[in-house]
Amino acid sequence: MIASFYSPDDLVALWISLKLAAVTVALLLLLCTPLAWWLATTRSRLRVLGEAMAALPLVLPPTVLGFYLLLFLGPYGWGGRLMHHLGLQPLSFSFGGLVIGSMLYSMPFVIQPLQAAFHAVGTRALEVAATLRARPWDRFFTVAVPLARRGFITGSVLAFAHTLGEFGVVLMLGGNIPGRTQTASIVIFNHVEALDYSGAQRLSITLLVACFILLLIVYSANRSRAEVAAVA
Amino acid sequence: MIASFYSPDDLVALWISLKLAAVTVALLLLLCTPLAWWLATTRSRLRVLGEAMAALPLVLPPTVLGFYLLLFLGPYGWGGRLMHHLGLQPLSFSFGGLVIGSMLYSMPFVIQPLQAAFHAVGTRALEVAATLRARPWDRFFTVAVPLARRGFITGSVLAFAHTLGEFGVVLMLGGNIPGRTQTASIVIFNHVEALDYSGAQRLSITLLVACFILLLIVYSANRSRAEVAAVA
Amino acid sequence: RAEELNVAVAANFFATLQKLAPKFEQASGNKLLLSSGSSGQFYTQIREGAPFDVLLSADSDRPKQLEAEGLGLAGSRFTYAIGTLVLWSPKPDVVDRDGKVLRGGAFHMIGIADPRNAPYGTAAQQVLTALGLWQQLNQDKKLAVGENINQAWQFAATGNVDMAFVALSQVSDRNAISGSYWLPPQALYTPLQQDAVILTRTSKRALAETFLKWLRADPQAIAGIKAAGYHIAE
Amino acid sequence: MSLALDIAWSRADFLLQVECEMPSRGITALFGRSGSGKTTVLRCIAGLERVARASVRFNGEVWQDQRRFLPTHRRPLGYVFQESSLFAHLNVRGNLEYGLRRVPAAQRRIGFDQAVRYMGLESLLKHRSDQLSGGQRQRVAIARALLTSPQLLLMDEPLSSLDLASRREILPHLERLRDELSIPIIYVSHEIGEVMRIADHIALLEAGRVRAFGSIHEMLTRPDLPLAHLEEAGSIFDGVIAEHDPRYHLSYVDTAAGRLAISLRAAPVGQPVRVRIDARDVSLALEPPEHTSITNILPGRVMDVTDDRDPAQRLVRIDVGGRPLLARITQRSVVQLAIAPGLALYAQVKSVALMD
Amino acid sequence: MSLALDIAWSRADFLLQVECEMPSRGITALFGRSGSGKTTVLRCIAGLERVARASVRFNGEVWQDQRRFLPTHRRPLGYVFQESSLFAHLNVRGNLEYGLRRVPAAQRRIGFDQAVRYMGLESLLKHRSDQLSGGQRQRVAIARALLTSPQLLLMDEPLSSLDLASRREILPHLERLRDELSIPIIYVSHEIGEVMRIADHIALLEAGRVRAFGSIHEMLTRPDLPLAHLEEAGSIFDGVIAEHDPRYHLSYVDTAAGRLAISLRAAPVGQPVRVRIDARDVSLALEPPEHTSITNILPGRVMDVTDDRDPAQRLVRIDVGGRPLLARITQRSVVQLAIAPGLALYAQVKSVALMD
Ligand SMILES: Nc1ncnc2c1ncn2[C@@H]1O[C@H](COP(=O)(O)OP(=O)(O)OP(=O)(O)O)[C@@H](O)[C@H]1O
Ligand SMILES: Nc1ncnc2c1ncn2[C@@H]1O[C@H](COP(=O)(O)OP(=O)(O)OP(=O)(O)O)[C@@H](O)[C@H]1O
Ligand SMILES: [Mg+2]
Ligand SMILES: [Mg+2]
Repeated sequence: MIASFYSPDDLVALWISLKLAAVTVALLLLLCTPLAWWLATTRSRLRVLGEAMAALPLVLPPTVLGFYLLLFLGPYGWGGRLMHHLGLQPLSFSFGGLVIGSMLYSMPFVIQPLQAAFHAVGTRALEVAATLRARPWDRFFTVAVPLARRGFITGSVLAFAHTLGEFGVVLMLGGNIPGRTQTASIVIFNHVEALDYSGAQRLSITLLVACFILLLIVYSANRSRAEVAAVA
Repeated sequence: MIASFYSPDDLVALWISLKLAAVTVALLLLLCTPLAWWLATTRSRLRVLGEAMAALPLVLPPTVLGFYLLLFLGPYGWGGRLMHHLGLQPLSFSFGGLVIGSMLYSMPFVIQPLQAAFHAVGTRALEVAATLRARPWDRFFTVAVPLARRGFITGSVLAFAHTLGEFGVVLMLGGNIPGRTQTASIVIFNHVEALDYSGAQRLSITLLVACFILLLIVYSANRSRAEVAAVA
Repeated sequence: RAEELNVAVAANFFATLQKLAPKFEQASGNKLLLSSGSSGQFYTQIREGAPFDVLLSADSDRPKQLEAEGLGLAGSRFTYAIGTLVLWSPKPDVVDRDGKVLRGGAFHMIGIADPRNAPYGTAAQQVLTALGLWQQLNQDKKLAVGENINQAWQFAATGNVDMAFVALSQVSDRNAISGSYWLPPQALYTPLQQDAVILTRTSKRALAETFLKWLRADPQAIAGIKAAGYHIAE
Repeated sequence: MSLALDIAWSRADFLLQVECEMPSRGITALFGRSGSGKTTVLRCIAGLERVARASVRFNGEVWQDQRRFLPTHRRPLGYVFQESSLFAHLNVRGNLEYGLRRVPAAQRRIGFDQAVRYMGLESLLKHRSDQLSGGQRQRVAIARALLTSPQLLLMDEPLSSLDLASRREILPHLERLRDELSIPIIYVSHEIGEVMRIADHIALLEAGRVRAFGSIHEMLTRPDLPLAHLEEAGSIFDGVIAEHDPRYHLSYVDTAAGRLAISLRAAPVGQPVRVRIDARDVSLALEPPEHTSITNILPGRVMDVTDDRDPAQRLVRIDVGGRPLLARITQRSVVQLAIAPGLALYAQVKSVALMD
Repeated sequence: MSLALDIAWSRADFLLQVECEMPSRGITALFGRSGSGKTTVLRCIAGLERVARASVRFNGEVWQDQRRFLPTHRRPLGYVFQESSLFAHLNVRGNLEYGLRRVPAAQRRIGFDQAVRYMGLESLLKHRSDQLSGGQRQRVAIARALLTSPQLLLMDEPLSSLDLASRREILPHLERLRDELSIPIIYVSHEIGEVMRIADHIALLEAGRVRAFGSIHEMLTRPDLPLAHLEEAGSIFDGVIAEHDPRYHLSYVDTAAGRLAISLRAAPVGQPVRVRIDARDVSLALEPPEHTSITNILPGRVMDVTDDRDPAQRLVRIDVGGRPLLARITQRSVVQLAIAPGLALYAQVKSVALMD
């Protein structure tokens, strides 16, 4: 039934999109958590610089961002030459490249909510944890992270959805190669370009419904626990 | 000097971009503040639905979103017919249309941080305000909003930057009309497509630097005041 | 063993090639992986090492340039289709058969593709310039510019513009055209030659050559291209 | 003129059932153990909890009943929260002015400078709330509540984070509020000394119920209530200033129990005052003592002798001029002096505290 | 064995200058007015403030000096914060276990059930922290700190939000910690009664400086310090249980001042104990009183007579068996009885309190 409703290309592209979004969100959380923590807690003057930088990837149109990334990761760019020295394939036109592009493009949506959430945790709860013998890492994971849960959810949701819908960077950097770098959003775009509106609609609605259900699950899970302040 | 460095089209497009971003952010703040407040404070089961919906505009590729908007705002769509009944010009290919498209596209980036910030304000501060005779609106503006300041900043920054870089929706819905709907991001894209890399770079760097300075100002202003909890 | 051929195809030819591809795949036993995009984007990507074997461009300039830079295989380039420009409206009686409607000015907006990036946009500009209307329409902001010819078509199909310069291939279905249209004289614009070229970095040169030969000479292919509203170079 | 409460509310494993009519003048202490529901009662009065089965009437006005619910901001009350509750986005001045500005100038009965002076906040006006010590924060919160010129003041352990000296400075101001502006105060406290000093009535809360309610005279001496068995138990007498003795810095108060000496007060002769005599400050003698440093010696007759919580002690109620005086003495003394109801004896009062 | 502090820190308009060596046994009270710097001192000891010019040594170990800074989590201390400080994302059990789990089992000296019992938390283990009353929260915070089996316990007004009965239940447990586990405690309090009951030493803080530091005996009777002038001022005597009198529920304690009667205690004869005599409970007589309910009568000789804060009162120090006894009597009595240094008289002690 599924096979008759979706073309094989559609299914492959959906799978690639989901994989891309999941990998991107996971890596972004890994990367942005320490950055956001630093931004939220530092008193250094560099903080303002860091905060401003963190929003910059948004300012460029995605295709242009993709273009510069292509130059960078291509065989003549620094990134590409580095990969070459390491004996690796260049990342352009590969899934890895898509991940890098999506990460760069969605980074602000993870950093900013995380930073705000960490900021709201404040210092008192961490001081309490310190007096209870928790080492810095320990208190980060057992106090700061759980109390900043909403920030993690907001950031993950925004980045996940944004990566699913992302198109410019992926098209430019990935080259729209079926089965490898062709994501669902590109396929939808292709359907529209080919004036195949029913195909576009089918896939759009699939994405929307799938995402909606996913978000419902995430938010329902979050609903059950509601706390307000870090220490009470 | 400026005139020799930038073409007149470049300057006009930059101006339109800034205007679009500013108007979009302003309207989004107006629209999303009550929505986010409702999401943050309601105990209704509808909340989860609302939260999930708020992230959905991100899932579709921008050009596809633009296409559906074009359908909606065109003479055969509901929006277009409504405008016609009201005796107004259709919104497609107008600045107004761009604003609608950008708002839809950037809405999640305003709602989510605002909701998180309102949630963090908690109930105690508002209870205190109520015992000090503040009516609901009054305490919303004098307590909830100032305490959620970081959420407003995060949301505005994300939406502003995202609108500047936005390209798919704007191109589709605006028709790339110089002086009216041609934004800087479209011009940059055109430069890249036309292989005019120096032109693209000139404008990209302009956008980046301008935005960077703007963000520096915003964050520096924010830096001077640092508070943690809603009530202390 | 079946091989896969990576074909970068201009967006306006994507739908046509999608229909032809199964026929080639059946005939040769190999698979075509079609990537659609704009010609400018492909040019950039190929310079940056994109893993395409064949490029079916929407113009002839980019393939020529690639050939000159040694990225396109010398001698492999040929014109696989010639496009026809049409001024089209989905409604009947909007566009007359002589294009007088353009001079009348009794319209809200016209859609075109971006002249700087899209060959059909360039052609539309040439037609309008020849008619002496280009400057005026621009000044009056009556031109809605799409990124490519598909967007121009969408502008018109959704009724947001009264008419649009599009490709004949987009509006003709088995030589029948719905709505009203005007075919500007071929003399008013440079022919819309769409060239194909094999890329030097391909590792499947034989298959690429087979595919291009099929596209050029196979009766089924030629019929399909023509049916989509293109001419074939004589 | 009263605050009538009728609340029935069960929340998780806590059941609140309060039916009580408190006079809307003077200070009513809500006294009870940790977790007995004191804060919850205050929140219900303030309208911060939406309890379905609750009615709250203040001076005949319905604040809340089955059909009506006057929202918090329209109840003319001031609330000092148990935890610190300063707005983090405002400095001390901003916090103080927040309530003040929302009260029409015509209704203001206490001025900014006056409140700042009462609470000793002059040097702190520009501080942010995280730059204050715990006690300073609480003083700001009290001043802020006062500045709304409330008709009813709800205070949840307002002084528990303050040292004795600060308390001593603040308490007279609260008493002045009660007397001069006649603002009734519901005062949650677990410190009986504070309660005795300022309260006129006591509501004794136990596990969500009002165990007893009454005037402080009655509540303090009822042997069936735990109050009479507290270490700080005592009795209260009303009287008038009779004479001043500047030489010894003493004033004399005439009460039904006789003439009592207290520390010199700057109050005119004839002014009504109230004094407190702690049960532990009273010793008993069978003959009029002489050559003793004890100033106040009251002849009386034993009313009853009851057990105290400490088995070594007895509570003796003595009728002095028709009023009960509580004395806490050892069981041994009771036996040795053969103290029994009806016995005439002398109560020696070590110290008498004026409660203005 | 000591906690040596040397801190110089100026923050905004507050200057902290503390140089003090506190014994690392028993309970040291940090006593001072609101805003005097008590919390700040605790935070420095705990390493929560990074003060450049500070040195903190505990039992010879350097926690902090010019070159070194042992972070908070490596200082073996427990901290009970002044404000409520429960983790909002954990329930009561989770809060309690947080510290417990981070202490190696071998180092644990107090068990989960034990701490829960001490603080009366049995029925609250599943509550979230916003479902607790103010006092309940504070009890959880104390239990949580105890469960880290600290070598030094810092408590910032731990009992100020608790009613007397809860306090009475908790204080013995703190004393047991001090005695059985010999955990030293730095105890911030503004309640002198609490301090007298449990403290062994007092550090008197005034505007960021240590005005005086010493054993509680010395500090309480020094007429130059404000402590002797507090309403609750008194003196302390060490002695041994001499005899029990179950008939009257009394025990007798032999002290340097003579034999004193206290409420019956379940302690063996010969056990050393400490008793407290409040200055206000002492009255003076020139002849041995008879037929009085006062049980403890001590002959002595006047050492000095000083002014009290209240001009109607005098503080009289009396040498009873070589120890100072503080009595607070009216100026009039001083004149009438002609009390002057050297005069022999009888101190009548209304009540003597045993301190654990
Ligand atoms: N949100 C809540 N949900 C469930 N139970 C609660 C909640 N808040 C308080 N309680 C319970 O209600 C009871 C009364 O709490 P309340 O705060 O009124 O006590 P209190 O008398 O003010 O005590 P304290 O002197 O310690 O502040 C307590 O047993 C507490 O555990
Ligand atoms: N972050 C800060 N910045 C500047 N000054 C501060 C800060 N925190 C506290 N202070 C000031 O330092 C002084 C000492 O504060 P601290 O909290 O140590 O007092 P405390 O003795 O604990 O008082 P309390 O009994 O009221 O809690 C106070 O005058 C306070 O105003
Ligand atoms: Mg309470
Ligand atoms: Mg403090």
